[in-house]
Amino acid sequence: MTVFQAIFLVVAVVTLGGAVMVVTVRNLIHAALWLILSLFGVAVMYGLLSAPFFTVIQVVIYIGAIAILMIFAIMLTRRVAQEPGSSVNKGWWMAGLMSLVLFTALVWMFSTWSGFQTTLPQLPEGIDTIKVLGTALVSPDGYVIPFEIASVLLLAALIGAVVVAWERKT
Amino acid sequence: MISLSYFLVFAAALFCIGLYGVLARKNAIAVLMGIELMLNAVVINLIAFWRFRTPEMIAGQAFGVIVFAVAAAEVAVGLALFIAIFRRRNTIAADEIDLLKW
Amino acid sequence: MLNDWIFIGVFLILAPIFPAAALLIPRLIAPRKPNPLKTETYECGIETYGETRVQFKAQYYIFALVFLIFDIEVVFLYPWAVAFDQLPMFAVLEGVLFILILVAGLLYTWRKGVLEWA
Amino acid sequence: MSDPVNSISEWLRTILSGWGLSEGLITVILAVLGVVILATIVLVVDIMLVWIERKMVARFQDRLGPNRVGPFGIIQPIADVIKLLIKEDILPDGADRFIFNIAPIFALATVLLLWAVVPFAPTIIGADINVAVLYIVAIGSIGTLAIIMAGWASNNKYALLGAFRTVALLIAYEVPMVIALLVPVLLARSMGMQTIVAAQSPWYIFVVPLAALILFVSSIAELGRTPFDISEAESEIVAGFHIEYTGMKFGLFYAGELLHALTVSALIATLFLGGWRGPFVDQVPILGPVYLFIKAFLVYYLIMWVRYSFPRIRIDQMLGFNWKFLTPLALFLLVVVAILDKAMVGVSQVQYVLVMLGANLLIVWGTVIILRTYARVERKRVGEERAVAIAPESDLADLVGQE
Repeated sequence: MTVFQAIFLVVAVVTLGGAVMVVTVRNLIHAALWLILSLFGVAVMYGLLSAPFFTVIQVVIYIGAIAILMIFAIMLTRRVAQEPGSSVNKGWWMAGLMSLVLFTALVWMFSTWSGFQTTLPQLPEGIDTIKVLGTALVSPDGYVIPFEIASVLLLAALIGAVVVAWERKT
Repeated sequence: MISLSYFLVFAAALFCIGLYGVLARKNAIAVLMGIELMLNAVVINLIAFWRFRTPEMIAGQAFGVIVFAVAAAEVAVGLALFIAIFRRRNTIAADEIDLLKW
Repeated sequence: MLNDWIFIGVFLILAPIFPAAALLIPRLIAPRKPNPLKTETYECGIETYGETRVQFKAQYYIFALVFLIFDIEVVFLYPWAVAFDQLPMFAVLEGVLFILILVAGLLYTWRKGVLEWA
Repeated sequence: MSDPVNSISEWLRTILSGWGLSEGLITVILAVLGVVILATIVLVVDIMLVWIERKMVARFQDRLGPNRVGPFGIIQPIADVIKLLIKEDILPDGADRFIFNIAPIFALATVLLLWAVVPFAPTIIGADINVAVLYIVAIGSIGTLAIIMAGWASNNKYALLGAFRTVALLIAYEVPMVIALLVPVLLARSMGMQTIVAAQSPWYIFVVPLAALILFVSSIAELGRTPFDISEAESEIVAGFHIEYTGMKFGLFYAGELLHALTVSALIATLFLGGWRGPFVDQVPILGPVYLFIKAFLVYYLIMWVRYSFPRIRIDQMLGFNWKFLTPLALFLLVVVAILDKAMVGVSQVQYVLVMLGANLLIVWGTVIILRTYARVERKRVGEERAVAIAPESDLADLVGQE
C-alpha cells in the first residue's frame, strides 16, 4: 500500500463517516457541522486529484457560504428542529434498501467497464490548469455560453429567492 | 498504485448516502443536505474522469465549475422556499408539506 | 509544487495542536470546582428567561443569500483574471458582462429595499 | 548569496539522506520542522502583540499603559498568559461540550494557517501554491465557522446574537474583500504570492491605491475592530460570541484576534506594499523578513489608529455602507482596471502606471463628488423642520395674544 492510497483511505473514511452522520444525526446543527466535515473531506479529495483550484473553491463556496446559509436557515426554522418524534419518515428502511441496491448496481456496472482500472496518468508538463480553465471559460469555442448562463442563473436565483423569502414590513 | 476505481466507488458511496438522506429524512433542510452530498459526488466524478481519462482537456473542470454554480442557486432558492413555507405553515417537515396533492 | 502541498497538509494537521496544547495545561493546573451558580448562563446577573437558542429574523438569511451569489460569481472570475494574458479584448468584455449581470442583481435587491436593515 | 533557511534545510536534507531515509519522508520531516518553527515564531510575536497593542492604546488615550512588570512593562504579556493558564475553566449549563471546546482551537488555528502562504524572502515561504489568494479566503471562511460554533455551543442568547451579527458582518465584507483581492491577481496574472510580489515594480499601492484602500477597510471589518466592532459591542451584547468563555479558551480567542490583525497587515503588505521587496534584498535575502515586518507593522499601526479614533457605527449603517457603497465601488474599479489593462497592451511601464493611477484617482474624485451631493441632500432632509415637534402657528398666536 502506497502513502497515496493510505491518505486516500483515511480521507474517504472521514468523508463517508461524516456523510453517514449527516443523514442520521437528530440535531440539525450537528448535521450541518458533520456536513462541513464531509465537504472538507471532498475538498481534500480534489487536492488528491491534483485540482487545487477546486479544493479552495470547495472550501470558499461550500463551507464558507452554503453551509453558513444552511445554518442560518436552521436557526430561522428553529422550532421544528427541536420537535420530538422520529427524524426519519416511515419509509426509511425502503430508502436505505434502495440506496444499497443502487450502490451495488453502480459498482457492478463500473466494474464491467474496461476503463475502471485506469491508473494515474502523468499531468501534461508546464501547463497551468487554472490558466487553461480561465481561457476555456471565456473563449467562444469553449464554455462561454455556460459561463454567461451561469451568471444569469445566479441572477435568477437571487431574484427568485429574494421574492420568495422577503417579507415586506408594513 | 491508485486507480480510477477508488474514486468512482467513493463517489458512488457518497451519492448513495446522500440519496438515503433525501429519501428518508423528514426535515426539508436535512433533505437539502442530502442533495448537497449527491452533487459533491457528481463533481468528484467529473474531476476524477478529467484526471484519469483526459488530463489534457479541461472539460471536466469546466463542468465542475458550472455544477458549483447550479448547486449554489439550488440551495439559495430551496432554503428561501423552506423559510417562506415555515412562515405560513409553521413546519418544514417534508411529509407535512402536502397542499398541492389535491 | 508537491512539496508545497505537503507543507500545507502538515500545517493543517499541526495547526490545531498548538492551541489544543495551550488548552491542556490549564486542565492540569487550574482549579475545577463547578457549582450551579457558576455554570449558569450569564445574562448580566438576571436569571435567564425562556429558550436560549432563540429564533432569528429572516433578514440574516437574505444577507447571507446575497453574499452567496456574489461569492460564487467572484470566484468564477479568478481563473479569468489569471488567464488575462491569453485573453483578447472581447473575452475581457465577456468578463465585464458577467460582472454587469451581477450588478443587476445588486440593483434589484437595492431597489426592492432588501438591503435596508430594519 | 543563498539565504540561511534554505542552506539549513539543504544541510538537514543531506544529513537525513545519509541516514538512509527515503526522499518523501525527508520532505515530510522538513515540513514538520518548518511548520513548528514558523508557528512558534508567529505565536511568540503574538504574545508580544498584547504588549504592543496595550502600550499603543495607552498612548492614544494619553495613558502610560502597562509599566510595572519588567522594563516598560514588557513582561506583562507573560504574566497575562500565566494568569490565563491558572484560571478556572467553566463549562456553562446546557453547552454543547465538544463544539464549545473546539471553537477556540479553530479560531487560533485558522489564523496560524494563513502564515503558510506569506512570503518572507525571495526563497523563504511556507508553501508557494498557485491558488494562494483563494487559500486566504478559504481559511478565512473556516474562521467564520469557529464563531458560529462558539456562539451556538455557549447556550447563551447574547453569544448567539453576537455570533450571528458577526457572521452577517464577516460575510458581507467578504464580498468587497474578494473583489479587491482580485485586482492584484489580475495585474500579476497569478494567484501565487511570490509571483505577485515579484510582479510589483512599482508597488501595487502606487498602481491601484483604491483597491488597497478597499481591502484595508474590508479587512478592518473582517477583524471586527472598531468602527466595525458590532460583534462584541460591550454596551449592547456584553462580549458577543465569547461571553461564556473563561481562562485560556478566552485567551485563544483574544490571541487569535490580535494575530489576525497582524496577519491581515502582513497580507496587505505582501499584496500592495511589495512584501519583502526593499533595497539590497537580492544580495542579502535575510533582509526580506525585516522589510516585510516593518511594512506589516506600519499597516498594523494604521489599523490601531483607526480603531482608537472612531466610534462604533450601527449595524444597519455598517451593512448599508458595504452593500451600497463598498461593493459597487469595488466592482466598478475591477471593471475599469480590467478594461484599461487590456487596452494598454504594449505601452511603456511608466505610461501604464500613470494611466492606472490617474484612473484610480479619477474614481476616487468622482466618488467623493457623489458622496458630497448625497450628504448635502441627506443633511437637508434631516435638517428639515418636522411638524410633530412644533406647535401650530395659531396656538402660538393665541398665546401671544393672551399676553
